[in-house]
Amino acid sequence: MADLEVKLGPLTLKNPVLAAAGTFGFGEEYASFFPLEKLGALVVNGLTLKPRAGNPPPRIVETPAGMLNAIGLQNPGLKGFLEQELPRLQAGRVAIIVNIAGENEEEYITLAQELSAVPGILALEVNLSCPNVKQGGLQFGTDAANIGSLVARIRRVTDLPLIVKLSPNVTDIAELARAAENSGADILSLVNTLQGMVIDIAARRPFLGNITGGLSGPAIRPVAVRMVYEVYRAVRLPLIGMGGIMQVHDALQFMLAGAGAVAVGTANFVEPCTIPRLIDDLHAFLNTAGLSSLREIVGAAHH
Amino acid sequence: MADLEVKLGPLTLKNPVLAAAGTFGFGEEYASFFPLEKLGALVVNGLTLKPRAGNPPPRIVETPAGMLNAIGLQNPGLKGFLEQELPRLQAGRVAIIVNIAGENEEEYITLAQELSAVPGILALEVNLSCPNVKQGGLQFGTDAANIGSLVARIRRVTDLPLIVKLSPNVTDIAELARAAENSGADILSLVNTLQGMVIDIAARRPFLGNITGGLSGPAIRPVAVRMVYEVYRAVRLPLIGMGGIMQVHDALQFMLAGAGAVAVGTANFVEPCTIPRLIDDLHAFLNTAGLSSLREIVGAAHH
Amino acid sequence: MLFKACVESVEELARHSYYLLLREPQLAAQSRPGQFLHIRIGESLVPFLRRPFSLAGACPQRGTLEVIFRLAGEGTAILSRVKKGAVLNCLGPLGRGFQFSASRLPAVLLAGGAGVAPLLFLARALVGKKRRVALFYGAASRDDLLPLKRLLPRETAVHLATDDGSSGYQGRVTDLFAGAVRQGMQPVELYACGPRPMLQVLTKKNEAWNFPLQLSLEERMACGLGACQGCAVSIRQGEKSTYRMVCSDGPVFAAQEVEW
Amino acid sequence: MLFKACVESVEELARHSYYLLLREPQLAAQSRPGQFLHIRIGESLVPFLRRPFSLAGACPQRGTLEVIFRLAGEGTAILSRVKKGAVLNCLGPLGRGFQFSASRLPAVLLAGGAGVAPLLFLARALVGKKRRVALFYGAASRDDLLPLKRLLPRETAVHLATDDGSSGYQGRVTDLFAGAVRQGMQPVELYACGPRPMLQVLTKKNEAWNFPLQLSLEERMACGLGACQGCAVSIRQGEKSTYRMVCSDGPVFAAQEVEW
Ligand SMILES: Cc1cc2nc3c(=O)[nH]c(=O)nc-3n(C[C@H](O)[C@H](O)[C@H](O)COP(=O)(O)OP(=O)(O)OC[C@H]3O[C@@H](n4cnc5c(N)ncnc54)[C@H](O)[C@@H]3O)c2cc1C
Ligand SMILES: Cc1cc2nc3c(=O)[nH]c(=O)nc-3n(C[C@H](O)[C@H](O)[C@H](O)COP(=O)(O)OP(=O)(O)OC[C@H]3O[C@@H](n4cnc5c(N)ncnc54)[C@H](O)[C@@H]3O)c2cc1C
Ligand SMILES: Cc1cc2nc3c(=O)[nH]c(=O)nc-3n(C[C@H](O)[C@H](O)[C@H](O)COP(=O)(O)O)c2cc1C
Ligand SMILES: Cc1cc2nc3c(=O)[nH]c(=O)nc-3n(C[C@H](O)[C@H](O)[C@H](O)COP(=O)(O)O)c2cc1C
Ligand code: FES
Ligand code: FES
Repeated sequence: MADLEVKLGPLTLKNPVLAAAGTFGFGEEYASFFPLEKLGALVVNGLTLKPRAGNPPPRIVETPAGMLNAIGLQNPGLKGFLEQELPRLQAGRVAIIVNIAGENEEEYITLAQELSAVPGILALEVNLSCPNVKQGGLQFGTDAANIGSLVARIRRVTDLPLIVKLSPNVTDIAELARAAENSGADILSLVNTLQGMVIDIAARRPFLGNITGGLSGPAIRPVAVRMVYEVYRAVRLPLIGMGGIMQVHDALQFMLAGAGAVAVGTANFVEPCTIPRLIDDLHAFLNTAGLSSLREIVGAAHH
Repeated sequence: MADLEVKLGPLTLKNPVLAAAGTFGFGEEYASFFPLEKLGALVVNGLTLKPRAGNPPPRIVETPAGMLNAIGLQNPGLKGFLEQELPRLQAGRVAIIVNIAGENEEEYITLAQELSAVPGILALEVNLSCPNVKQGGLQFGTDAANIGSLVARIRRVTDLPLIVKLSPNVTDIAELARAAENSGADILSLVNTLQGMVIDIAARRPFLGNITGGLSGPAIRPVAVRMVYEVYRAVRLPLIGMGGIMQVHDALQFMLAGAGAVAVGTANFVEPCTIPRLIDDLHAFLNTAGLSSLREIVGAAHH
Repeated sequence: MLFKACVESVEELARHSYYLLLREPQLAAQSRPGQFLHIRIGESLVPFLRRPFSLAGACPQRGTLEVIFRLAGEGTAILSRVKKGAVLNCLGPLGRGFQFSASRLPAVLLAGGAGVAPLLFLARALVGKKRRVALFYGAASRDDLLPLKRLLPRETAVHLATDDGSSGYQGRVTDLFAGAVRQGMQPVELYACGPRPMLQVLTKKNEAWNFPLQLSLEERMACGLGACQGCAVSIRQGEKSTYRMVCSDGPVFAAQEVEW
Repeated sequence: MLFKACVESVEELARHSYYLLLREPQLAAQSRPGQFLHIRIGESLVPFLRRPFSLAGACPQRGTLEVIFRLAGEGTAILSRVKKGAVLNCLGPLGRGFQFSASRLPAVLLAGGAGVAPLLFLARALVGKKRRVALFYGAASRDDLLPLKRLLPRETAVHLATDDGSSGYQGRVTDLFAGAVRQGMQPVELYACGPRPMLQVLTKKNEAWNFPLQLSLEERMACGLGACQGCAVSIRQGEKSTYRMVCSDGPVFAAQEVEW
């Protein structure tokens, strides 16, 4: 059988399929569907320093071939994560990447510092792009200078592989990607959700409690693939691609565009076994195509 | 029966449903489905000074709940339009808005100037945002200073109502909207297509001849509604909203978000009678809701 | 908890209301009143997310499950057209369902519209436990009322209310019940499911009565599993409030906890 | 040209190939060989755009239309499951179809795979005009070949080719025909429909033969009407080239005009 192991800069994954941040909880809910060690990695729920209650409901709404969410980073905070969630994940031999979000730069630094001291975490993913939090999040992620200075500061406090997650709600994602690269990021992941909204006609007001939310799912896939394609041309860093992946053909689009690995988000809600099926289908694809490794197709759409 | 007439600044339309630029040709193809005078207005195909051949095929591809197009502004040029298309449209008493795109600022100015001298044109729509043309188009539309100077120059040469069409591929659409407002735009229309791409797995390269294309249809509606909502808060100009409108409820979302009128694009391809049905359904909505005019709901989601 | 359930029958029970009988023995054996199924409607990308439906019944002996749903949009429209023999991709049984207390108080079930579904399952379970059960059931009009005879154990006392008075009491089901309380109803245990305004009114009225009251809530759901944190409801915990998930912490909550 | 056509029957004709019989008298009366229908598949947003299918036949007397399609993706899969009596929302007849010249040359029709559909309609029309007609028909394998007896007038001479040799000539249909030419075929008029590489090869070979050759092309379509300018094909006009629309200027083009 062809080997699915991938190397993304300093990070080695047993296969290139990750569970995307915020869509897989801390894994517990999916553990009854398949062994979590199957995951290339589990990117755990966006973590903040202090616990966060999240946004008022309604928090989600379906849209054509997608959904909006405005969870607002509900999470148990660093301490809660380390005490309640991490030990269970480690016992299950799950490859763990922690997605972090700060309300300000200091919080990012503290999170990175403290998580670097904890054994058994594979990498950090810096969420620069959560559109559902008032302070922090989005505005960090849309300005190249901000990204540069923040990433450089985080780089100084951690030896963990550093993944920077980019927002698609920008004019020029390649510029932001270069800023992250030049400041010491090891890997870039893209995309986060597109900002959107649905209006409740009967109530004549925005449907979501938070007014706007993040659009995910197949609807955004063409935008996400385009951004991966653009960023691949702009930087030399390995990329993790995501946005609307449901099937192996979707994942292959991202890989051909330049992603060395992919993450599955919203599809987990529709079909809890999406990830193990995708891994099997990638195997089958390599065998059918007579390829020994996915490396041969990463970025191949550029040739 | 409730009255659907709307006033958008200097522009009065018999109803608030427009055919979006580039999706209705010069009307000819749809004239056998319904009388074109029914249209609130027909925004004719993006017009350039000289004829344009457009992009190499394939030019379109379906995506989940949407499509990508990379037509590349194929059009007969100003002269061709004035000689071959306009007379027929005027004979049919169609309310005509001309969508213009230049390869550089001079071309926009020339187009605006010449079209202003032609009787029977209701307004100009300046396409700042076509992502499928190498020169001009997109880059004009993503920088506030560029928009400001271009719009100001066009303003000086035309007395026609001036509609500025904004691109959604930007970090801060409100900023661009303000630039257009401050430079003399009468109306803003939004959104144009989101830049996206599809990769052909079998061929291992981008599917479209132009590599990337513009995403339209219901998939982008949540993004478009959000942008109308944001721009409504940022400027005092009337707005024309579009992006994925198929049904009356979709149109009402845009109106509640702040659009005084709406345009229907991709839906025309799926159902050629979308626009007359939408007009009827807006009538029915007003009657059922006991409203005498749509004015009462425009922007109501902000209250 | 991912099951392929076989459609035994689909049937229009009342105007816009459908009865769906599924067979999946393992699922039937595990299901309890108040729990729900999260059903994938077709394999297409529209409708995109699964659709949650309360269990209106489950029979471990026959291996069958019952769902009763009202037409609401595209998903339920497609579901109403599935054919006998079709296979539905179901997650379930999800959620915690109703709490059965040790008390022997009579049970009163209050249902608004499609909210009657989980209460039918509950009624059968309570009758099975030899509890006295009354159902107060409201709908817009006579044509919207489900044929309860078929769906309920004989032992259940039924009290009907319609908005237009075409059947039973004219007015709200909460007012019908409040009338019964005024007329000296003895302490009971309450279980309710229905539109949000109905549950709010009931909770408010119950502040005076102070009966034990469980509510089955609805919220927009993505995963149905507790992973996405999308279906939050604000829950009072002493002085503080916290968000709980309707799918995994509910859908049944004690009325006094819920913050509207 | 927007019609609600009633499904008379759907039938699997060969592996992955379906026959769809529609009734819509007005549409049938207007349809000519080489024209196509643009069919909306369901009312959902996925599949989103209409799907174009050549007319494989139209009978003004019976008011019926025939479509033959191969499973390609979600749209054709849904279409293969429509039921007798269902109503399909069709735009048509679209496009210009084949040109009938005044010549009395024998007609040779070259079909690759699903490309046979419009040629069946054409064969009947030509036979009706008392022209001699031969069909060269290639497919991957025997199981993919349509049962032509049923679909063609008796007068048509049929020559088969399969890639695996399981039926008829082993190899490409263009090679089969080239062999016939080498063996001294008299001048004929050619009409072809099939995959792009087949049409390219044929056009190339025909540079030597110089028979009149019409090609029915496919391109991704949105409107089907000529409005969106999505289905462009590059067409030679003297020294210059220009984009023409497959939907409204075609789908049939003279081979020497087409730039690949
Ligand atoms: C725990 C739970 C149990 C339910 N049990 C029943 C039942 O037994 N019978 C019944 O008729 N209905 C029940 N509902 C409501 C049912 O889920 C919706 O009517 C259904 O999802 C509508 O789908 P649609 O595609 O037809 O409508 P659409 O309005 O087109 O659906 C669009 C989106 O909104 C969601 N949605 C719409 N209405 C509701 C709602 N009331 N609650 C939650 N999400 C909604 C859909 O799931 C979908 O994601 C229940 C809801 C929940 C949360
Ligand atoms: C003028 C014309 C006539 C045709 N006649 C026939 C016919 O008689 N029989 C037949 O089997 N097929 C015919 N085709 C091809 C047929 O349209 C496609 O097989 C069909 O659209 C596939 O839809 P799908 O949803 O199953 O596949 P998908 O691949 O899922 O479709 C995705 C998108 O691609 C488009 N698409 C896919 N394949 C083609 C194609 N080959 N040409 C154009 N668009 C395509 C679809 O329309 C849709 O927009 C014709 C195409 C054209 C342009
Ligand atoms: C419910 C939900 C919660 C999310 N939470 C986070 C988060 O906490 N941090 C983050 O970086 N991305 C978060 N995301 C974004 C996803 O990780 C992913 O980037 C995005 O959804 C696109 O992928 P998809 O279309 O496969 O879902 C969230 C997405 C969803 C749908
Ligand atoms: C095929 C096609 C061609 C288009 N051409 C133009 C154009 O020439 N000028 C322009 O301003 N917008 C053009 N657009 C954008 C539409 O006018 C509209 O802004 C966009 O498609 C979103 O609306 P919709 O989702 O209803 O299609 C085009 C869109 C499509 C699909
Ligand atoms: S629906 Fe995902 S947590 Fe409840
Ligand atoms: S499909 Fe629109 S022009 Fe041909």
